[in-house]
Amino acid sequence: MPHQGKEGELTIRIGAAAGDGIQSAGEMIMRVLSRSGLWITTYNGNQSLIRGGHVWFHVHAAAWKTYSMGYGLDFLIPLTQLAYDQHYERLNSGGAVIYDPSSVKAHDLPAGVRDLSVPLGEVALRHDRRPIMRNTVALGALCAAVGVDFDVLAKVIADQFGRKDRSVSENNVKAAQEGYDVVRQGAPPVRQLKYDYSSPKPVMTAGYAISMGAVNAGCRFYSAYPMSPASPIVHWMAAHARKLGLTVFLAEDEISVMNATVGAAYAGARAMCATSGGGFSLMQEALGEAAMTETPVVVVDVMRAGPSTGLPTKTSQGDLNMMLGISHDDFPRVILAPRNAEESFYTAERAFNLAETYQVPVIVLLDYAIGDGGYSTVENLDFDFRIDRGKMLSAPGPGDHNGFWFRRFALTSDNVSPRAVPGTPGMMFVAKTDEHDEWGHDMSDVLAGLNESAPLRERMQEKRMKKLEAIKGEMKAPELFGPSGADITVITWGSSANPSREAIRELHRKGVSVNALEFSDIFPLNEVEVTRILRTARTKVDVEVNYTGQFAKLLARDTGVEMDSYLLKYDGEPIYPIEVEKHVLSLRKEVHAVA
Amino acid sequence: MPHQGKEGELTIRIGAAAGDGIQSAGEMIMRVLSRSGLWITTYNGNQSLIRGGHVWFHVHAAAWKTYSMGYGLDFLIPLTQLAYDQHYERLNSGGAVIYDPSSVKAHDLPAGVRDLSVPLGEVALRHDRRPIMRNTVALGALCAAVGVDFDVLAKVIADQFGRKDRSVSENNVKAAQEGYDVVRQGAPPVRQLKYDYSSPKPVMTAGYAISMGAVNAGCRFYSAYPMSPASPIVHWMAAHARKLGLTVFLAEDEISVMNATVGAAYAGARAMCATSGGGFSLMQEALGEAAMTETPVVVVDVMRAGPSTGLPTKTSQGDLNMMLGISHDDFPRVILAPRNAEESFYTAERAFNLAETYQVPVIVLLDYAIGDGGYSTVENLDFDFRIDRGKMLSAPGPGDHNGFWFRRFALTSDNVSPRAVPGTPGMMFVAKTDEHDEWGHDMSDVLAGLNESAPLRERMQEKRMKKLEAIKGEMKAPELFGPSGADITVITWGSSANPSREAIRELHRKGVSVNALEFSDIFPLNEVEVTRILRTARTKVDVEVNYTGQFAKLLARDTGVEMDSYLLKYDGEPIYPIEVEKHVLSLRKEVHAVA
Amino acid sequence: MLDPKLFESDTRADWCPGCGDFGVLAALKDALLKSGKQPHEVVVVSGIGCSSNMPGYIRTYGFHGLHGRPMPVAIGIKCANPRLTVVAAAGDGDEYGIGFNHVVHAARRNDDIKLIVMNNEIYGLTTGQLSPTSRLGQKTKTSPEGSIIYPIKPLPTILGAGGTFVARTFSGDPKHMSLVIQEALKHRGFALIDAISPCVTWHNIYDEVKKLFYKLEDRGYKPDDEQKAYEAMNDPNGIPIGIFYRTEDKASFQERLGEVNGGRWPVDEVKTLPESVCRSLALEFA
Amino acid sequence: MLDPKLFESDTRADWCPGCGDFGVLAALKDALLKSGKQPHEVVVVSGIGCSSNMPGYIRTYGFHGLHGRPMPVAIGIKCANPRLTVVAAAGDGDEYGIGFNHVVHAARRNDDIKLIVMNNEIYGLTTGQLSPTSRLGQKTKTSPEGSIIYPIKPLPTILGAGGTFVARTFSGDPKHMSLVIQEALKHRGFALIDAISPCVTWHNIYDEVKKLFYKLEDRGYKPDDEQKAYEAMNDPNGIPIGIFYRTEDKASFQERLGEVNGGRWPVDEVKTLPESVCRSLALEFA
Ligand SMILES: Cc1ncc(C[n+]2csc(CCOP(=O)(O)OP(=O)(O)O)c2C)c(N)n1
Ligand SMILES: Cc1ncc(C[n+]2csc(CCOP(=O)(O)OP(=O)(O)O)c2C)c(N)n1
Ligand code: SF4
Ligand code: SF4
Ligand SMILES: [Mg+2]
Ligand SMILES: [Mg+2]
Repeated sequence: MPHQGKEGELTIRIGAAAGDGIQSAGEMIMRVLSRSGLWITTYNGNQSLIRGGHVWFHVHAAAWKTYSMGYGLDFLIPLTQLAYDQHYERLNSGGAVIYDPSSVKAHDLPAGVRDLSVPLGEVALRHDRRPIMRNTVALGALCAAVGVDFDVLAKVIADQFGRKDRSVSENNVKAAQEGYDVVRQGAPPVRQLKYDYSSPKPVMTAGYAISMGAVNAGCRFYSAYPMSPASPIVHWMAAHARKLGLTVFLAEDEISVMNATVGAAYAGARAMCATSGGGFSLMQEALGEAAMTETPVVVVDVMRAGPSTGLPTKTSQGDLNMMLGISHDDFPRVILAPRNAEESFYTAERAFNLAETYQVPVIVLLDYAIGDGGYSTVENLDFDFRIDRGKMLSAPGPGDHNGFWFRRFALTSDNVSPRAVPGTPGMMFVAKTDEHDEWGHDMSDVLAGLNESAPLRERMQEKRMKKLEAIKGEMKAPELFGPSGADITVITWGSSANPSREAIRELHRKGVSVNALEFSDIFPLNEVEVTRILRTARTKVDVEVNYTGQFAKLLARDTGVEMDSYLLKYDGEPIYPIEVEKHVLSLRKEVHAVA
Repeated sequence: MPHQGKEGELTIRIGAAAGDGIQSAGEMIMRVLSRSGLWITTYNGNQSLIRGGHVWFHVHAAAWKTYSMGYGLDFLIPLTQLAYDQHYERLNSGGAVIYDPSSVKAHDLPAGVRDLSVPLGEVALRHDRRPIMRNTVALGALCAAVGVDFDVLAKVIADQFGRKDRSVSENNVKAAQEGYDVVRQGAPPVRQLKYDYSSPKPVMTAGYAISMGAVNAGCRFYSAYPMSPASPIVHWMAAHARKLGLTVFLAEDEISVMNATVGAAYAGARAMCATSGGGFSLMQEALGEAAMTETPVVVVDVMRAGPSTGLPTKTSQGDLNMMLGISHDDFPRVILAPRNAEESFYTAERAFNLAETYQVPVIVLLDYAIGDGGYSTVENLDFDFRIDRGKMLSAPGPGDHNGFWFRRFALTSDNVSPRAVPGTPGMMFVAKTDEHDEWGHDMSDVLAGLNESAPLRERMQEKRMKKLEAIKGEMKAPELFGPSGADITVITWGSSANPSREAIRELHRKGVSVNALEFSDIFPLNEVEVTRILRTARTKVDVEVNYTGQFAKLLARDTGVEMDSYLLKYDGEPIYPIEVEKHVLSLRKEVHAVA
Repeated sequence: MLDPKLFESDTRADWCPGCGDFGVLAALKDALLKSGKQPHEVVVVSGIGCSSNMPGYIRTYGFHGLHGRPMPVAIGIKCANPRLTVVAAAGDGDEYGIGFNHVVHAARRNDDIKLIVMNNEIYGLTTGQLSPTSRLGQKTKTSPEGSIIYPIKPLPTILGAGGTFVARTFSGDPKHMSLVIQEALKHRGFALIDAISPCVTWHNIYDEVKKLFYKLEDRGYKPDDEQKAYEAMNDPNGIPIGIFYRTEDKASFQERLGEVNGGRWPVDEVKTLPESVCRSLALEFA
Repeated sequence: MLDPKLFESDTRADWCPGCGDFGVLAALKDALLKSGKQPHEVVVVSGIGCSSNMPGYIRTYGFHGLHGRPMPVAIGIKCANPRLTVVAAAGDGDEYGIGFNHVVHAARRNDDIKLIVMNNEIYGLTTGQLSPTSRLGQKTKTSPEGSIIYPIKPLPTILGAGGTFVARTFSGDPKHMSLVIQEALKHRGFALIDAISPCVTWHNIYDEVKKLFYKLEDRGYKPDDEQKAYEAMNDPNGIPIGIFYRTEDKASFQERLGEVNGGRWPVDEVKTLPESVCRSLALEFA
């Protein structure tokens, strides 16, 4: 039995084969709705191939804040039979399917779903020799079905094709208009929301947001080797290099990427790089280098489903264990996992300040679901930001110099040493991956193991590690979503907050006592504070996208608090709100049975 | 106040600069005593340079089993002033310092320590133009001081220099004889143990032992890139290649090493490689490849002090976190940490059977203290071994073939699929790092995310991960050392068992109720069993060589059991028994105070 | 009679219609067939990229590994069992970029691997970024204003490193490609076959290559002189295809390994040690 | 007047007495001095190995990084601040083995880094194993019966890859080495200086090199022809030192970067964005 679509919300999915322009069609739907004043979340059902197969794009829009894919489908636009077959069962009653009956058979249409057949191909071929324009025709039909002014779509089309031949844009508008008219003249809109065309809402992926945040935090050096789903970051950087004055180094591999990032940071730049899991493996040794030389770097890992090559276009939160164990032996690191695009923007800024203040590597974990595969509305993008470079000296203080060398690795009360930028006269120092003394002299050769140097080695290791204690004070506590003191608490980290939020909203409507604790600052955990917060929760449900419950294990390790239940997903698909809802409902039964 | 040397034991240390032949002198002392029927443990106080600096070699020998460096020094042979200055304070009363007063000033000699001055340099120069032979003279003196038959030393010298010019060997024997005579004629032996010259005891490092174990387990492919302290393994393999029929691939880097190992294992060989932490970072991506393609490989990590380049010749147990988080997303792995050379031999054998039975990567963790830096006596070396290759087919069974391909990744009740060796007619299959179906077909392109393939992806991930459940049944429980039900339980893993054992023996003499739980099978933990065992322990002291207590954290994570106290060492030096003893004694006070 | 379907798979290649890689696949099948190979004797090892999807489209043993790492996997296989014919097949990003060092060192060791690099001057699978063979000025997703990086010259580099078989082919001429692959299969050691294999989606150079390519053998070229090879490779006016350089004078690395291990290859020797050996091993350090 | 102590450190080099690396250290100091560099303008970047202990023995900024990775660190530094003179210095294992791909790609990009490879045909620091430049038959700890692997030929490989300055020097002639380094410092882009720097402990080839080496310039050689450079490098009868090839025609990668970023280099631009830019960025995807 199909569900009823949610009041005030729209869920739309368009699907076809790779190469059919689904991504750009989906983005145009997104733009239309976002320029109509709605909040947006999208998801890109991609495959790892260039043409063929089956891909889809999902848009969730509402008059209020959306977080994930929402519930079911109000509109399905299947451009191929496979697209219909794969998705029609999700259609909500009260929704519609927009399709071309000459190429798609809308069998077994769920009850209450409107059949909006439109001769997409025929219309398209009237405006172009190739049928690619049927996407645009479908967009026109969709706009009519949701009652959006056609002008909005026309403008989106113009912007989209603006750079090409003007006739391309005009033909597309015409084709769209025809699609619009077919549906419009037939009937009133299938589902109409209230639209406000006066101010478009910024929308972006976490990948783009973190790029902007980084550049606004003073990062002008970016190094990359392409890897899905992190590639959009380098595309953005490359596209803005001239305008924003960015230095982009396209390296031969991720080893080079990470080492170059360390080099640039050592030289005094704010430097960042990004990759996905497989590339991160290659970066690990150089992350250890950054930690040992106390060089501040920011590294973004956009997680995808593994292990190994895995499913390059599918999502996962499976890289946390790797981040807890990067390279060998103990060194400090910070791990942040913003929940969405907006938070990613600010996370980039925080990451650089943390990295430079404590002279440690900072890792930001995104995932495909928000990093490349999903746009979301960014309500507030405040570029006002205070760059804090920590202890950066332009001349040595007393005791900071021995006539030859600057005391770069001085043992200080807060375990952070003064830094100098190469090029500064008289502040020469050597950054060493071998253990070293305060002056950067080698402790692995003639000094290693001597009675007097073993304790110094101990102190250098302590100096580095103890920075984590201070950093704990800067880590944000998990954010509470929903009322405090609920019967059931959903524990999320990073992007798993999103479906959980929509589920909780729905569960509240159903009178369930549930809330969420959303972690975006992952490591170092402020154990005392986190333990206290977790202990206030009653039944705890861990929601994350990996097999072993990596974050729950971290909590167990560092706080001793165990989860009561787990919703772990690892089929490559993102978590849908309905899955969280069902899980919580099943638990409620248990909770009640016990009570 | 100096300690008294232990009855029935000998601790000897020789020190000088790198390039002075300290390692081979130390090994000769080891051989002399081991051919005299004693149990031996050695430690190599090395530095990361080729000539100069200060290095030393320590031998602990006894009429019973030794485990680590023992207590203090009965004999110090300082060939340089620095060697004297660095070590004399450790001298036990009842011991002696053997030195050449023309080059070393034996100041502040602790009470009860004999001053055995010998004109080492003068004697040496009588037999060679260079003073290098003073080592041999000192060995002669030492043999007299401990009352070992000179013939034993003469034979050791002959074996050592056998390959060189015969006169070299003869001159050395003569020089040693002079050293022997100087001490012998002066007085009776300083400390004489009971010697049995009839059967020499096998002695080796864990690095050598694991090499032999591997080859005896059928491993004939070894790939390497040199890295301290793992290099002795490749040296051994290269030296035995012709004799044992080994194929040694010296690769351009560790990435190549690991991928070649995976290739050889895929081809049907038993294949191994080894490295230290930094090299292991580079191997991680290919470890994920092994896991995803279900290719059985054995990888040895000989840990050294990090992070990063760190202290290449110093010891650590800091790589456990890395092993728990290798590469990205979840995949199965086995982590073993033998405690000593003997166990390493058998661990290599077990590792290959586990790897092939479950088609997973197996990681063996050694450390500098036992892997390169320390020999120990191997009581029983039983080469009798049953190779178990698991589900290896030479022809497809029913349902195993579709006319084109062999169903290499079949979903089975025990989650292990049948394997075939490339070259076998009619069993072709593709091993893929992309997610794949049972036939090895790609699931990341045209199938990714489809309604019907998402559940299959889920099952493939479960298939791989669930093997860990079966492996848990093969993991050995921690070994109990000492009586059960003690007041205080020392928790060790891998080599940290060794100093703990000697401390416990000593503590028992002092009437302290203490035992140890020694883990050598690290992951997957058989949680139920391990939790039960840990819960029987009262006051638990974690003893390991890293900053954060990585193993204790794993126990906390997977069993919920927390330690009561920690002895964590991270200055690069191995744990001395006295440190464990003191820690336990301080605890006993607390325990008593509370009781 | 050769069965032309001997190497056919049941799996359809997922490349874009018109992709050059179809030609390479056809040529490889043809060359194996004509060289009298049986499917079970051959292993095709690849990396990650459109081109690296090759294994599975050809019915042999296959290993579809990591981006840039087909060479070491292939070498591991060949060292474990030199009776296998081991072909590595991957893209320009894979083999001339991230994995180039393995190629360089395989060339100098003369590992007995036949490497086919499907060179399309672009990263295809990751949706069109700059590759190491991309040209100055080429517009890609990572060089939206045109590349500022000089391209690598893989052939002279590998020749310089000691390559013993260095060739270029074009997927627009699969027959010629098959012939070159057949020669490579006969070669004693490492063979690099740069296969120009245009990406019709992100960087379509078909027409250009068709206009500019010519066969070395048509101009009477003999691949026996290193100096001449350099000159031929650097022709600024056309795109020569064929074998630039070949020598059978150097033993392959695996031949040399066999001298050390006495022909006791790892796949055949998964056994314990004879007792006689064990005793001496145990006491080696005592 | 140049202060000869300008680049002196307080730290004594821990190399074995007689190690070739002393000569390289002396030559590098001399070349920097004669090139009019100040210590704070120079960064010496190294990897891991005996030779890589260089930073700290010379008083400049230094980065003593990972085995094989000096090049990318150096490039990161140079891209962040091209006003710095960036010298990479490391061993043959480091640069021709594990890290060679970075060198190859730096050569083709023409990164403005001066790389000095202290080539001793051995892994020194790890106590004497086979290096990529070790010879066939060379006995080492990993080739106790003599190496079965052909050595790499770094110079023609880098020339093939597009190197714009390719030279060889000998630490037995630090004066000549200093001159070559001075030329490299003036060069527009990447310079590879293969510095024969014998390891007296594991593979002492001093006498041999002394016997066989000669200076290219003494034979009237001009480093302006690629083909001739290949021939000169492959001389089977002697060991030529000097500059084999040099061209100033190619812009360095950093020059080209400057055209894109408009000379706004990362070290100078650690600042937020102007407000005008922010607004448009925010709405870019809407
Ligand atoms: C370590 C790592 N880095 C990056 C990637 C992402 N990646 C996959 S294929 C590819 C490049 C493909 O280009 P090429 O090798 O030329 O093959 P083509 O697709 O053009 O045939 C990249 C960068 C990866 N899989 N692994
Ligand atoms: C990733 C990694 N692998 C291996 C090592 C061990 N290692 C240190 S130095 C070295 C080789 C040194 O040889 P070379 O670069 O020629 O320098 P040399 O000591 O001869 O000057 C090796 C293999 C390491 N430090 N890191
Ligand atoms: S994207 Fe290019 S390389 Fe990849 S399949 Fe399509 S045409 Fe071939
Ligand atoms: S071992 Fe060789 S390379 Fe290293 S310092 Fe000594 S002589 Fe120099
Ligand atoms: Mg390509
Ligand atoms: Mg070297």
